[in-house]
Amino acid sequence: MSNGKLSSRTILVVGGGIAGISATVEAAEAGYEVVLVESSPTLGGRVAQLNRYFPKLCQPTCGLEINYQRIKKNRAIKVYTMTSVGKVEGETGNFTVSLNTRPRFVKANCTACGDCAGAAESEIDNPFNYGMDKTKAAYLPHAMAFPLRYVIDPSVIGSPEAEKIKASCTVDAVDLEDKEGSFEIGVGAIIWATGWQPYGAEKITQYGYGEVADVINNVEMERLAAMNGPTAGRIVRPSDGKEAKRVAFIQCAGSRDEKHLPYCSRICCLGSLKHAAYLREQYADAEIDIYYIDIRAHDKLEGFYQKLKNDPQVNFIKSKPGSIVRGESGDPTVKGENTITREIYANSYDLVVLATGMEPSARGEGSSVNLQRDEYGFVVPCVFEPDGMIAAGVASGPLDVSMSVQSATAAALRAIQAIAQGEGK
Amino acid sequence: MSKSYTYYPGCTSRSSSMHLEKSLRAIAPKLGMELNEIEDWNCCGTSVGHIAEGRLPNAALSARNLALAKDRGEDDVVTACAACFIHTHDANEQIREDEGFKADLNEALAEAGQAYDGSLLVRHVCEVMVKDVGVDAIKAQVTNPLTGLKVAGWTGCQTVRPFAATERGGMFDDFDDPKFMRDFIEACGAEAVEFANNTSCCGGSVAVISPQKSLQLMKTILDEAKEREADCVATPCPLCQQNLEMYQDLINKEFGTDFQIPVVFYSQLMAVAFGLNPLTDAALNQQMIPATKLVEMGTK
Amino acid sequence: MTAHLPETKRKYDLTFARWVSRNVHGGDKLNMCMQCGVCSGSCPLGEQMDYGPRRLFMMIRAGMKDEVMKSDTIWNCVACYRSEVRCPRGVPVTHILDSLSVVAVREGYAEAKNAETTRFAKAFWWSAKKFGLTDERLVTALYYFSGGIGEGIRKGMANQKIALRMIGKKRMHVGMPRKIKRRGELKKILAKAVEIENRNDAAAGEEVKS
Amino acid sequence: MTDQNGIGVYLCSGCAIGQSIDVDALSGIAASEFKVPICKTHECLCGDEAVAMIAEDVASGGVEKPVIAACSPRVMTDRFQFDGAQVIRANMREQVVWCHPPGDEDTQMLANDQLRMAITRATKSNAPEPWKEGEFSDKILVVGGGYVGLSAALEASRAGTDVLLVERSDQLGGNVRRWSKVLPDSPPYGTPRDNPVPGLIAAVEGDARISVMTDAIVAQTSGQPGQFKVEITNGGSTSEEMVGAIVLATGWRPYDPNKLGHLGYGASPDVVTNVELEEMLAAGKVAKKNVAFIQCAGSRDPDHLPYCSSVCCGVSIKHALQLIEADPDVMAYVIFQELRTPGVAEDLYRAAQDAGVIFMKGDVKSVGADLTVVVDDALLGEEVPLQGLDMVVLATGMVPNSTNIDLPTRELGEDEEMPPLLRSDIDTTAPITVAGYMGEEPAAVEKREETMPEGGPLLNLKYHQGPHLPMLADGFPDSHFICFPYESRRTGIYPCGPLRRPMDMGEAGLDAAGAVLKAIQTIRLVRDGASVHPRSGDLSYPKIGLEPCTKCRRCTIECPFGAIDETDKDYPVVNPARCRRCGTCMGACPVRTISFDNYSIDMLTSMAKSCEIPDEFDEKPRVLILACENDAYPALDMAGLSRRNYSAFVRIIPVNCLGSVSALNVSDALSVGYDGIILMGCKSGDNYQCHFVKGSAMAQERAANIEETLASMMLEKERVEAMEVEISDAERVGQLIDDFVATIDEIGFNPFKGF
Repeated sequence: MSNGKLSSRTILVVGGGIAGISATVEAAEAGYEVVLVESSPTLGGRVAQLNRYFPKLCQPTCGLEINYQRIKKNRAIKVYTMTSVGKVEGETGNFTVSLNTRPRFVKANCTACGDCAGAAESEIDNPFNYGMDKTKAAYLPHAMAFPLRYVIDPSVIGSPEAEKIKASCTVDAVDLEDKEGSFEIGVGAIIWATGWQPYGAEKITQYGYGEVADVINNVEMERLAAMNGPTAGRIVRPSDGKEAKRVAFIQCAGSRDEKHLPYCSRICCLGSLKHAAYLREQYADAEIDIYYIDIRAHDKLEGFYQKLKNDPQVNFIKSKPGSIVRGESGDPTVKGENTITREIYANSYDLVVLATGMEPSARGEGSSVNLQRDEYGFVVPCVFEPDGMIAAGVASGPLDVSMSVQSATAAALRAIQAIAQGEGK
Repeated sequence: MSKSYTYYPGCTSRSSSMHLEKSLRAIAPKLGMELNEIEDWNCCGTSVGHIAEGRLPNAALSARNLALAKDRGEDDVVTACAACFIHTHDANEQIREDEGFKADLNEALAEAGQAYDGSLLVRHVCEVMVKDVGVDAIKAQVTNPLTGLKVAGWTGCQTVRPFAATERGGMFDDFDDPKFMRDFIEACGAEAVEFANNTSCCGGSVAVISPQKSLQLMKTILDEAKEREADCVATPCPLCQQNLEMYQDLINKEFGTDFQIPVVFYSQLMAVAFGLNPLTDAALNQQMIPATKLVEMGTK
Repeated sequence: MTAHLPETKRKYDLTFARWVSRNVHGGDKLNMCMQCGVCSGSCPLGEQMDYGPRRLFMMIRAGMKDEVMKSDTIWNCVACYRSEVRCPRGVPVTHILDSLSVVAVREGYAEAKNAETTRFAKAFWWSAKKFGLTDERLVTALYYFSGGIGEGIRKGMANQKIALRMIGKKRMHVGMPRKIKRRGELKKILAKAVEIENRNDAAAGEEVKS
Repeated sequence: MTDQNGIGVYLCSGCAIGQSIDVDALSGIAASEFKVPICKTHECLCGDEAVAMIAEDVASGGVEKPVIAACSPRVMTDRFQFDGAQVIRANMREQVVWCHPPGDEDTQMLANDQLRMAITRATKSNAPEPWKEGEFSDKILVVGGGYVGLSAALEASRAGTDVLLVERSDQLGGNVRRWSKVLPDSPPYGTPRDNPVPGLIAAVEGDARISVMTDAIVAQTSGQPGQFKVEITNGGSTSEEMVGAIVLATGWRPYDPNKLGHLGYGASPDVVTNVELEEMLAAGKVAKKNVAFIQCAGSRDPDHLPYCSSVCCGVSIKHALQLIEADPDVMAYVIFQELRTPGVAEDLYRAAQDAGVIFMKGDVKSVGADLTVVVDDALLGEEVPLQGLDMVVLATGMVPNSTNIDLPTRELGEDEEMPPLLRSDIDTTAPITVAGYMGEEPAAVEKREETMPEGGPLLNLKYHQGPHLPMLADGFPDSHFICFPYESRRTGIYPCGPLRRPMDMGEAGLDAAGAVLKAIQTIRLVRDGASVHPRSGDLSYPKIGLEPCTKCRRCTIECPFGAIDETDKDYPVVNPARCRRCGTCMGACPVRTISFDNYSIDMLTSMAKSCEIPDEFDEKPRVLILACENDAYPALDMAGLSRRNYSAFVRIIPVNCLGSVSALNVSDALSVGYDGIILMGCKSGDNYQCHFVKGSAMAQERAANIEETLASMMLEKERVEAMEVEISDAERVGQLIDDFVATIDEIGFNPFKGF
């Protein structure tokens, strides 16, 4: 690495969510050097923000823990957080990639003791909880963050508070002079695992997200249900903290809609079923209405659907609601037509959850790179002709976790094939 | 800098919404809009006109207007009436996209020695104000800010639907929660009250045929305006203005309410805010329910 | 005018659906409806319709011609376009309902049940054709009286107060109706358009029969 | 006293450790109690300076087993990696000073014991010698020559690996071979694409790295990853091949339509299945004008297949599009319950709508011999007889070929047992429970009867657990299907494609590539003697001392991975490359004769015993927690990270898996005076979370067995508890501990204390 380059046998993985992590460990354990870059301060991506996975209702951090252990023990893996891809030059087997780093203001010798957070006074919106609560300006992204290392928010840099934070660190890990930087590496193949973002629910104006109180989206619901979320796992309404017992889920909020996301986002039906299970467990008298067009519980997930369908307190209403408004009592009210009964309804709830879909991440990584994308922005997976640019996970299409891992494992193989091809040249 | 637009006033500009026409004419120069009326324009055939003779004869009405407009040589046709806008815009788009339809209409137009190829763009005057003029330019003309006036901005449906958020409709606002009325009201220095019924329908032409079906729709709008303590309702739509103003007595009778809420056009607000005469320029003398507070603000 | 609608022998005979797809403006997009219900659920008068657009569209698929044509749904559309702009599949709901009403009139389904709207339409068209402009006073009066003298007086009385106030505010024109200048031109254009419309209809009718 | 050679103790006083506890006292323990030759203290042990110091001690040869008394072993792992050294960590931060009051006597006692346990661990732990005996093969065996098998073979070849492809029929191509069009997996997503299989067959046949055997079945599979011995029967003769790993791509078969009489199958020749239509389309034009497709024919039906077959909606749409393309006058009806075109396949649905296909939501009531289909039309709200049809297509689902349908089940040998099948992963009748503990425990639900799979085994595994792959009740091979979908319970054998779960071709192609990656990876790891996931890279493996062995077979039976065979003298013999290092065998052995170089029953017991047990007059109970290192141990760390205080009377030992904990560990601990014992693991049961499949279940079973032991020792059964926690249970884990300690307080002290 003296010339700043890694060997052409190195694989670059862009994005440290479940797909990127999986691609990384799978390729590394197959004997290849892997550089994993993630633009945020911690690995884990969207799944780290999930409370539980469907259909087993187990915790994502369990699988992440295993993968982190695999990374920690494997010297063939290098992880760069707060790093994103700038320019890519070269060809299969021999790419030169410039990587841009953002300042973390905390050095690698951070022991995660938390003294800096103790010294910090100002608070920022907590990105881990989608801004539903606050965190200190010197913070650990979350308890299962990897690397387990603090971050200082740029907003305090240059203030006396920053100096106070620096002074609190007994191992001199705070670096207030930390700057943006960039460096180059040479790699043989690149796996793009840049993931997704929740579709902006405020764009579906008739559903009142951001306007009508207690209308939230599905990723926020996930945080509300999480023990390490803003409410310590109590599912309550954001407006007044009241227990959310009568709850509506609106499927296809954005998905399957030519004005928003024309494709089906695949995960939202199961996501709402999972949320219904959270509620049913938390409140014995919870009443849940799920408004849907088609319940898309494919393959084995069907069993989970049947389980909820058998629950008399979970109602499935085949209807795409027309609008969500503030009702007379102040509760969110869902209006529409029940397509089976032809009844025009206006139902009030404690909480309405929009099952918003996934769209390919707009972080712009790889935007300078000529990746073949479909009309929705997903990177088209290459089959049998490894070109050294490989998509994994939701970057390649709307997939659930299991399919993302499947896609990432396949991507690891494609990267190996690309390297083999490069070596054959 | 003034820009010249081909202007289609529509039938109601001569009758029920004469006050829209008057106030618009008064503010247009201040906003740099030169409105040049299509010579010898005819009715656009909106609403239920197609039922009588069919789609093609109905569209022929618009086609004649557009052919006459085309002769003026400008690219855009601007109208202030929501119904005229939808109808003419729609006919125009169909002529542009449907070759057979275009040929049929031109065959009819040829009877009067006219022709039209679909090349104009039909625009709503509010879109022009948002996109070409800009809210800042409106604000810049305000000499008499309507401070303290609480206005319920009610966009109605047709001004933003179905075209506002389309490429050809100018992408100027949202279908369900448009903001431009709020912007206009605030530009005039008035307070735009929260108004959830922003795009609620008044019942449109169904109100004429069977008012009973529409009264409840209108009452909902008035209820909210009253709840929000609005001094008046402001709208861009002639039919909305007329229905809501005209049927208030009937609503009061039907539901035992006591609404006396003035319903004005955004252009009337602007005229007053621009320091023009509230009665003649803003044509507030033509309100059936007097907009007393607004008139007073203009006479100070 | 000849009856063009194809005979449907049984449920889900697609001839009617296909006829609608070809002959109703916007009907070609009806295929794309996925029965989500957002249209009926968004309609301001949804509760007052017998079927609502969604179910009406399903009935078109199911070939239920008579039920569709006699439905009051097509007459209760207030043209607010809310369903149309919310439709996730871009089905032009308002346009389709509009066009279906034209068909209903032409095919003789509408007169009896929905005379109100057709009468109003006819009054309206009379003014447009005659003067080139809509004269609100005359159109309203003609509409009121089209249901007979008695009904005309009843409706006229009910609205007299409003009319007088409008006149008082100079918002209703009295006296000789306003006219466009080149009425002859317009008349020729419209006559030709009617002729073409009938020609096209006949062709469509042939197509169905063949 | 055991051997202290090579042990060096390094104490960190940073991160508030120095302020909370007396580090010098720890130093004293290392020197006086354990006579450790090297003991150093540093205020930041993970800093460059201290790391260099340790590295130097290691490099000089004096220290082989550095004991790092600092933060949790889960952090700073890379900092404390020293070549040639076995690093032992004592968790002083997360599990001592961050969750117990500073300067407290009990905190100090805990810290002291934490160090004692770590040094004891070091004395009982040896550097593992990896197992690398014999010849290894790099070749991959692909079983099944359909789309997935062909794809897998080509994928492997392109990665530079030799492949043996075995197909049971006389030609390659599988189900898809004769089809005309297939579902699209790349843009445009709304247009069926040409069948890629003929091209794949040609590519495989022309690939020098791939050898193909048709008409061949796997008669027996023995050995282990890297060294599988596979007997292949081909036309009466049997040959033996050595392969490194196996990719199973035996695919699917259509659900038997003869069971679909209620949907008219058999009543008319014009009621056909989607597979039959597929062949008709491939053969030429299908002269049918009015065609109805009945979805979920057999799928999503508790009387037939409980699952959704995933592809049938797409396939019917594809068929309708093909029919309409050939003849625009075709009227096609798709009768569905839930239309499932997930992801970008929504484009296909829209394409079909655009082409005029009619979609009807509703249940099919009957299909008559005259092809009248009566539909309870949900959207019209009435029963509709769909008449005038000239063909009805049943969209039948996929049944996994997880068994070899051509073969009768092999006769079990005298000493072979029926393969234990896992229960259903999802029991649709069970009440809803998220974690099973937050609300009331759900009532027990009777499970579906466990049955032997139909047909013969695919690989004829010569494993103690039987010739079949473990299967779930729905007939699909077991997999840890969310996080680690390729993890089957037969190491080195990777089922993929529709065999694993119903999937379309695009997904199946990816699945083939994924399985090949896992195969390549396994081959590489086992060559080095290293474990595969989840303890990737672990070089230790179970060693069995045969002298004390009583041939009880518990180790062979209980191994979740079938890693232990038996010799002809009934002694257990480990296949290290099959082993995943959970230690279940070690926990199962009643005579403690199974151990790893660096992990043993003796080690766990010695660690427990190394703690100071105060006598009852001190009124300080002691509770031993044996905690699963993957979920329970991190949860305890998280409690520390959030500064959640809990009782300082507990002593925590991380274990590879609760399956490795023996009943003997429990009785040993009780006999030295522990007042209570917690076996802390992860979720068991249908939605098991254990990455070794059944660690928690084993622990519960063993804890139940221990009740007898407790009774014989005249001890209360409450003293031993198996608990399930999840990794994010930071708050709850503290509560569980405090409650348990309170219970022990009530019961009173262990009468054996000081015995």
